[in-house]
Amino acid sequence: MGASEGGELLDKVGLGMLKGLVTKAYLMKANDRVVVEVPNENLGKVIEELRRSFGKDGFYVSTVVGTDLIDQKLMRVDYFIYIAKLKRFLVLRLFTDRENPKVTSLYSLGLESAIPGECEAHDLLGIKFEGNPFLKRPFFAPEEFVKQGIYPLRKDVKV
Amino acid sequence: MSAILSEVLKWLFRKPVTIEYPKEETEVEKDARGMQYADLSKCVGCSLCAIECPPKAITMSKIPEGYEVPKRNARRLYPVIDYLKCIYCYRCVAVCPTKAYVTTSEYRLATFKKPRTSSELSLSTLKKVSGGGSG
Amino acid sequence: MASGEVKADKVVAFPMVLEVPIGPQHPALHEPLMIKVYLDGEDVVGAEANTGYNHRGIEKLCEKNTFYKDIFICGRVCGICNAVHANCCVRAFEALLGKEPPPRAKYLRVLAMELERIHSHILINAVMAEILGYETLFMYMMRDRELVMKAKEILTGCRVLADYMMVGGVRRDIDEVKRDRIRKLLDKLEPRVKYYMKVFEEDTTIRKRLIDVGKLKPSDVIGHGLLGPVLRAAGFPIDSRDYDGYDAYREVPFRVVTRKESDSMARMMVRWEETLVSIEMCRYVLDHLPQGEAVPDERRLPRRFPEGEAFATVEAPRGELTYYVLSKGGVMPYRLKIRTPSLNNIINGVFGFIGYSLADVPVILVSYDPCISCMERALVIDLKRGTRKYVPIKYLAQGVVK
Amino acid sequence: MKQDKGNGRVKIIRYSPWLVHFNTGACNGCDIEVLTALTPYYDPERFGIKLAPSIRHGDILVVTGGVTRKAASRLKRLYEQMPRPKFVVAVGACACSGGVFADGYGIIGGADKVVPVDAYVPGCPPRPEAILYALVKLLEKLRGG
Repeated sequence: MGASEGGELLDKVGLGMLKGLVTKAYLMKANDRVVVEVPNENLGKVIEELRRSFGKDGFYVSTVVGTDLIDQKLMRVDYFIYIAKLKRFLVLRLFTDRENPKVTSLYSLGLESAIPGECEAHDLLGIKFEGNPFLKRPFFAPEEFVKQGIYPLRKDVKV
Repeated sequence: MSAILSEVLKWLFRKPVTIEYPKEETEVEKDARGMQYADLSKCVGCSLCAIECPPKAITMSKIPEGYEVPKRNARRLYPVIDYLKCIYCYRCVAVCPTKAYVTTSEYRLATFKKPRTSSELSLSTLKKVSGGGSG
Repeated sequence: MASGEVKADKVVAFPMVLEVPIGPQHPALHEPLMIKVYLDGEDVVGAEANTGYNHRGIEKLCEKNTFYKDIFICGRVCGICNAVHANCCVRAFEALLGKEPPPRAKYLRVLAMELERIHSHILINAVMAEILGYETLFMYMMRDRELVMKAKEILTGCRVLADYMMVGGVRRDIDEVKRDRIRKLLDKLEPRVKYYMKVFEEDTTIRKRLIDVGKLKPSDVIGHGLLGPVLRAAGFPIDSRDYDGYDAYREVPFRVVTRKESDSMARMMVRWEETLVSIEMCRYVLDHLPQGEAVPDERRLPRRFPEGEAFATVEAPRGELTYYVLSKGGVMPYRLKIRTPSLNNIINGVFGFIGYSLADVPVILVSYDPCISCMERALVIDLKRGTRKYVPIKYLAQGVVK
Repeated sequence: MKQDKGNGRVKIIRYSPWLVHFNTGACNGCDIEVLTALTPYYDPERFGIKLAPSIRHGDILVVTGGVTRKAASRLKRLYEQMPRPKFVVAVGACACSGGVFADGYGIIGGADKVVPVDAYVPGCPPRPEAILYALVKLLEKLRGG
């Protein structure tokens, strides 16, 4: 856990148990959402910690947002997880390179609520979620894009 | 079944709820967002409404000859709204710097031919050039 | 999405008008339709949500338009719940700007959204009544729904598309006359809603068709991330108005309606009770409307937005709706993500069909409150006889089709 | 209105034209307004307008929503399946001209890009009275010959 002030923030909001697993923690606007940057390999341990402290039915994946950060050559995946006990959102932020974006799928870690978000991110941005058997194209994109292999929401695609 | 039966019987002896639409008018709110057009006596042709229109339904076009145009509208431009593209969100009404838009709650805009614009309505707000016959 | 190799002799494919920023599908389309239900005779053995349908590309469109145009585009993602979409979008933009709307505007926003929740809930209950075969009840409900449509027209200027939200407040104010007229309409509506609730609770056929149909285990419901009335009918008091407390929801008293049974009847009753709670909230807002300015001058709103990101949630009639906005500074957003509740409810909810008969599938589907208008037709493919025919969903639900 | 649709038989349907509704990419605002226009409150059956059980019995095709790429071929096929004389009414700004989604990559434009449209009903969404007004005007045009 690099910066210390991230640690205090996690303790303050009751997520102290994640301190060892995340690289950075800060707040996002509109009602102070807690954002934690998680390296891909720690994802399993983070979900395990959440399950241990809030129970299997204590949280669900509300939204999966894929963003194409073309100028930093990165593809970013944000998992917005709603935790019922804390009445608060926790945002798991993962970065992967833009050419061959690969992320561990939360479905493989036992969260079915991530399926629609991951399928949409895969179809529109081309992010591969390892362990999610339901990924297929076309999920939402039109037929022609699938044939030409275009991911419509990428920044270099002029559509 | 009894709960619904009482309702059905109650309505059996009442006047039908139908409003005879074309003969009887339905009560439409006077400030409902209906057809709107630019009052060219106030319009200065700044084309801010055309820029802000979400469906890009407003095009700025030249006022034809034979109309007296107020001096402020030096470039003689006026907004023409394509009523088939317009989504009646009144963004143009809200954004116009000189509050030049006249709003009505008119909703009977069905047409058989494609172009249906606000040009004659807007031009009717201008006086014809005095020599050119009645306005 | 439980699918895979199942022994089935019939496939019924349901069209879905899914108010996701994607675009609907229609039964005349022969492409993979929204929900495929595999049947062995009468019983459902497998179901899969097949989303190979078309796409309006709203998120890409929002990246090409300015922030202010996006408010109106986002308001048109779903026709029935548009005030909530516009509200969530506007609050995400206000978070970027760090702008706070005046208290009167917060109350008026709550009023617009609650009126919308009333007319959306009455509509889906009317569609449920119609699918169960109660044509007259459907017509009664649609007539009484006109009262709340008139109230919405008085408040926002248009029956359906409210276009009422703007960065920094609302776009129209209401005076005493309008307040009293909306109040009278709500007073006329409340006994009608109570009557329909009684009909749903007492009518034997409705009870037989809805109770213990589409029963889901609570751990499955939250495990699959189902939202809104479907989640609250399983006993989870999760409501975005409660945990996010946006606009005036901290001041306007309301209670989160929950039920335990988690079957179709529980979901419809949660929606009826929420309608009554919404009517109470509207009355509270009309009585305690703070004074002051509510309408910002749209000509002086900032055109360029600072760099930053914001995540806003709102309680749409169908569940929790979230907007994520990332702005790199400038006039247009860099990324705008809309996740509508039906994305989770419909795509992840198909496991609820398994084990029920064909006639129950439309009932369970409508209890998820998809944006389906009851004029839709489903495609029935009989694998043994190799026949395909289109059947109105009503006939499926009434067992007319075997 | 170019009428290669069997002019002689127009007389037959002008007293009870049946309606078929097709949603080619709409947000549901117009669909529910069309649905409301069919309820007894506005009661189109006074003009004989009723919802046709299937496309084969339809005389007036009500199209709502901007035509998406995939829906285009279906709209064409649905239009061809209708018996002549047939008419198309485009309801809502999206069906008339693509509306606010006109330059999204999923929409190719209004209904007139695919089928000949006889009546346009602007509005987003048009009120049920506006839809009824368009249908009545279309019928008067038929009765007027």
